[in-house]
Amino acid sequence: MTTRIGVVTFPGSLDDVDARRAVRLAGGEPVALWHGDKNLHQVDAVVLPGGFSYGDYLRCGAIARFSPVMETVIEQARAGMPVLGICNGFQVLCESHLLPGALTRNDHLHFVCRDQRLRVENTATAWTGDYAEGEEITVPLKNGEGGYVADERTLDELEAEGRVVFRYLDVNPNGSRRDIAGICNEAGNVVGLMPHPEHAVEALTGPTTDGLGFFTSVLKKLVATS
Amino acid sequence: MTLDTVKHASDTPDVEQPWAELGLKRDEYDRIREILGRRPTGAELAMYSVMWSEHCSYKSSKVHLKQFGEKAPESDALLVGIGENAGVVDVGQGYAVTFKVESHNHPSYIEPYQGAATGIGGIVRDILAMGARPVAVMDPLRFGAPDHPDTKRVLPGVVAGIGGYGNCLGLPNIGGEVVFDPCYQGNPLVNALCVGVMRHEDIHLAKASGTGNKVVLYGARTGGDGIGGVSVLASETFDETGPAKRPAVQVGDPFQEKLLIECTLEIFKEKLVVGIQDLGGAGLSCATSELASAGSGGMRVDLDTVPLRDSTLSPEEILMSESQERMCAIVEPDKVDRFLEICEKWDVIATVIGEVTDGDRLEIYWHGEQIVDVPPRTVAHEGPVYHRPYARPEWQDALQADDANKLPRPESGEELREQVLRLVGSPNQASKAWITDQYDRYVLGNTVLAQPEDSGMIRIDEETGLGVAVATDGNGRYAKLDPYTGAQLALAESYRNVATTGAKPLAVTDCLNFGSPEDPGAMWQFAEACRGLADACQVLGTPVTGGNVSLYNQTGDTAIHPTPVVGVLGVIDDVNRRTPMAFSEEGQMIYLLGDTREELGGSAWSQVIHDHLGGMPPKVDLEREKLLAEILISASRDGMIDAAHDLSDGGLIQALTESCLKGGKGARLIVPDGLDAFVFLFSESAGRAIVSVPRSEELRFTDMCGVRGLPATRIGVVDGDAIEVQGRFSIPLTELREAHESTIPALLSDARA
Amino acid sequence: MARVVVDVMLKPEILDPQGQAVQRALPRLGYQGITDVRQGKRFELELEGPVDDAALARVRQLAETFLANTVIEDFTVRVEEDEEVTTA
Amino acid sequence: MARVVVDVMLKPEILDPQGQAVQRALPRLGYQGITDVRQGKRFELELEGPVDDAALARVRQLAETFLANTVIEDFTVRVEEDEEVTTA
Ligand SMILES: Nc1ncnc2c1ncn2[C@@H]1O[C@H](COP(=O)(O)OP(=O)(O)O)[C@@H](O)[C@H]1O
Ligand SMILES: [Mg+2]
Repeated sequence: MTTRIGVVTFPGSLDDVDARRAVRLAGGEPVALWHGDKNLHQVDAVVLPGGFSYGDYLRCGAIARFSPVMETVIEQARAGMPVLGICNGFQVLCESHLLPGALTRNDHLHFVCRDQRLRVENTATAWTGDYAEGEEITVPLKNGEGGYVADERTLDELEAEGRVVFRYLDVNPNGSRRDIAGICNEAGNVVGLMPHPEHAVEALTGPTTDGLGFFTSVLKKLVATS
Repeated sequence: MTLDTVKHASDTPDVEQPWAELGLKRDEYDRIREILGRRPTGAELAMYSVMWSEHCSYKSSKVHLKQFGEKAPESDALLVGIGENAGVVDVGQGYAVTFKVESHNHPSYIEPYQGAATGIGGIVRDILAMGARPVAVMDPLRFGAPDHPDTKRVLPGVVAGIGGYGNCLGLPNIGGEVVFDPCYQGNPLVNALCVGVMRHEDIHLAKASGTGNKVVLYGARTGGDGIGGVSVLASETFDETGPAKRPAVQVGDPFQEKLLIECTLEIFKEKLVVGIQDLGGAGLSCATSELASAGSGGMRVDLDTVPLRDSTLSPEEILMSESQERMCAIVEPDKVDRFLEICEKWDVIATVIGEVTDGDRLEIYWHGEQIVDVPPRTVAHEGPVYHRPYARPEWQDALQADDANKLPRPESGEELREQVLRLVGSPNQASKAWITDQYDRYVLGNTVLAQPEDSGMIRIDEETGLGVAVATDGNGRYAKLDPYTGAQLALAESYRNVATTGAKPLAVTDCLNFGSPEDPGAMWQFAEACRGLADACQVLGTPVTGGNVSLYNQTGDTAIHPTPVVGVLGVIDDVNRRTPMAFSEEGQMIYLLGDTREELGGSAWSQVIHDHLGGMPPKVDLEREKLLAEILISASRDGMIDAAHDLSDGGLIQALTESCLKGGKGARLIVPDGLDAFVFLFSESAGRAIVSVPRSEELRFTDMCGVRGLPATRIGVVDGDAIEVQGRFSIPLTELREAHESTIPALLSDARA
Repeated sequence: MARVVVDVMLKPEILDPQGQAVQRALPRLGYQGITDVRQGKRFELELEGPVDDAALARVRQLAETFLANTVIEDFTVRVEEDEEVTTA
Repeated sequence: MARVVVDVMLKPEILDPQGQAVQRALPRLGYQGITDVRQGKRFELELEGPVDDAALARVRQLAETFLANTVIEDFTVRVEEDEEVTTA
């Protein structure tokens, strides 16, 4: 039986198709989930993709957090289901308080799309097992509100507990505190990051194939625990 | 105020009407009266005035645009030609592609962010209305002097607007242009192109047929925005000090448009529409009259059923409103329920506002009273046609006589070196990454090539690798020197850009940005450009499938350079075979394809070093362009070249610098025999490209060129970390990069986002 | 030191997608009875000198030429007062 | 019908790049004497019923859970009053 990975489509989601493609290329079975449907259709993990859910007019992710599907996702995430939030998905996870902190307007005020080098700082999460500790990867980054902020205490805690999963290298593209590109919850099953691994799964269309590891990691993890 | 019904209009033939304020001429107003056999009602007057505006009726340009059809080359690829929302091209394997470029110049000057954003929104709906899923956008832009304070207002706003709307829609931006010239100071050009993909059987047309079929308006509510926007913004010269006819600018809602796209595609998939039209300029006036005019019968619309954002709007205003993110569909009665259901799923408001009748009139009612009763063709398709006088401007001869080949040239290697650095660091030649990094090029996961490549390339089919490439080009300086040749050069460059990446050019779209048609000189430029473009399309075998005309781009008596922007669409069987521009393998041989002549008229060198514009633009040899394209395509298909980059403004040194910087590799060059180093580096002769050839392929490649008669000169090798022209100068890549990449950020760093 | 507040709102006839997005979400969050939402910008400026007529005139000019785009936005300038209801 | 205004501003300790960008531009525009600029959001809510304590409490709750993200933002709720200085 193949492993089913759900990809939520909110109105305004943009990278849902790409996330499903990435799941498929990694060998999983992508399952499209609809924002208005609480049912997760027996998926083993969930990806909240990039985009501008509900237009992101109020704050990124603020409205999506209240969608029916998120009720179940929040519940399942607390019960240990692997959940990955990419870009807008990361924002939704923060707004849902599944992850601490918030994402704010880029310090230079522009939307930025670039190939971004990252260091993988934690390989114990559900989504990073296939990487080597300290591995440097390059994946696209594209956002207008990607500056990660949290109060000093939270930041210290994240660092102390090894919950900074990815850090920006070379340039900090959005003013994120302590160069943080992605974090996880205490259990390591919920991971959020601003860069887009699902855009780096084919040599033809991405800068690298470094992003595939996210999806192979979770598949392995799920097989191991099932 | 009493409602001006048809009956009331018949009863009160002598009421004064504000036809002049609405931009109509006396004879146009008289013609409306003649068509109707009475005076028009207020609503009818609104419709006619907006539909007969220059922007909607093409009244000044029509007679010249005709050539694109008349001279159109035979093409098996053309599925839908000029006249529809956009042309449709067969790209094989059952796929069809539609693409079109449009202008949003004047609105973008007034409100850069929203003007540019709604420009993207509008062109995307055009593509959607053809039945296609939009898959990419491009944005050819022109701004005033780079250091002018107003450029700092307009450019960041335009770029943020294009990015804000396009990124939020989830459409990759795969290319465009950024050109600075003082001639665009009060008249920036914001052109937007969209590409869409569909299966052949999904092509939809804008026509209302089938008596009893319902007219469904769906998307955003109608508000008071952009009322009269089309006639006021697009047709008249914009003058800050003029009468206080302050236009209501439209504000875009990309999220609403994203929903509209997904909703519409689902509706197409279930085959629920007979005809469909987007609402753009002239809003409901345009959509209803065009649908009815193209269809078989008439149409009845109950205007009071239109969902409003502002309940105080009058029927005339509702007809004129240019509220964004709306579409109008013709739906069979038994499919209406399902149609509305899909709209509801996507949270899109949809309302039946009327139906197709068996008559031949467009009738519009307001709370049961008839306020419009017109033959739709007279509104939509049979507007006025002008044969405006045109004449070659008096200054043209003097301009052409002011030969750029006579300008003082650099002599020493040191001087050459210094001018190279100035050229590649000049605003027009510098890297545009500061701008294009604000655009999402990855979304949808099918972008194979994007800026700064010669053309953008999108994968259409993941299994087979089928893809399309699109490039846009235009050079107002060339066109100013000679509009006929300038238009051909724009086409030639765009065509060459597509072929450089390995795709076969198939079809053309164009946006013709010119001054006032009431000025015979500007009209001559327009006529010449059309003639040039139509003639060249015939030779290259690429029909014009659609486009857009933007006139009145002038401030007072000063017009912009005539600026035909040409987009070319090409197809590639397997995107894995694409040719990128970067030199990435040391030791590969660099070949220059084509002939280099002493051609500096209109060149970047003459502009940057001498602030000069004069002489003749480079010669066009379309047969040579075809041959070059064939060679580039064959070489890509057979794996003979690893990189290619076309030569255009800035000449060889510009192209070489870009290929070297992109790949992070240097090059050693030898000036070919018989050429002067300066001409070799800076001339802008057309029909040329540089390629890098692996040593193992060199013989095969040069043989192919030899057999087919294309000059191919070995000019150097990919090597080191500098560009060295042997015996003349050497510039480290780091120095070139600094010059090339720091200019635009420095100009715009203190501008407000 | 004194605080001057500039509120910038879209003109009433201009579409306000942000406000609409908020309004559409309200029923789902269980809020009834809010018939319209508009979203705009609030600028808080700290002035060095006294907030006299001259200073306010200058702020108004700043608002008109820079903080607001008067083609689509209206603005209001006022000296900060205490709020009736405050929460943080 | 009554209007309630919710102002949402970034907490003082959070970087406000928008406000900073405005402030940086001021000297170029010829404005001196403005020592700090913060940019936030202003929501205008039209309430159907009377603006009593209960209604305000509900708006406050809305602001706290939805209009503001209290991890980074503070908010203020008040009933609209007349402004001292108005320009349009
Ligand atoms: N406004 C823009 N939007 C997107 N891409 C752009 C824009 N301006 C320039 N580009 C891209 O930058 C690259 C270089 O532009 P240009 O020098 O005009 O190319 P060329 O001379 O080959 O036509 C091209 O890939 C072009 O598509
Ligand atoms: Mg090119």
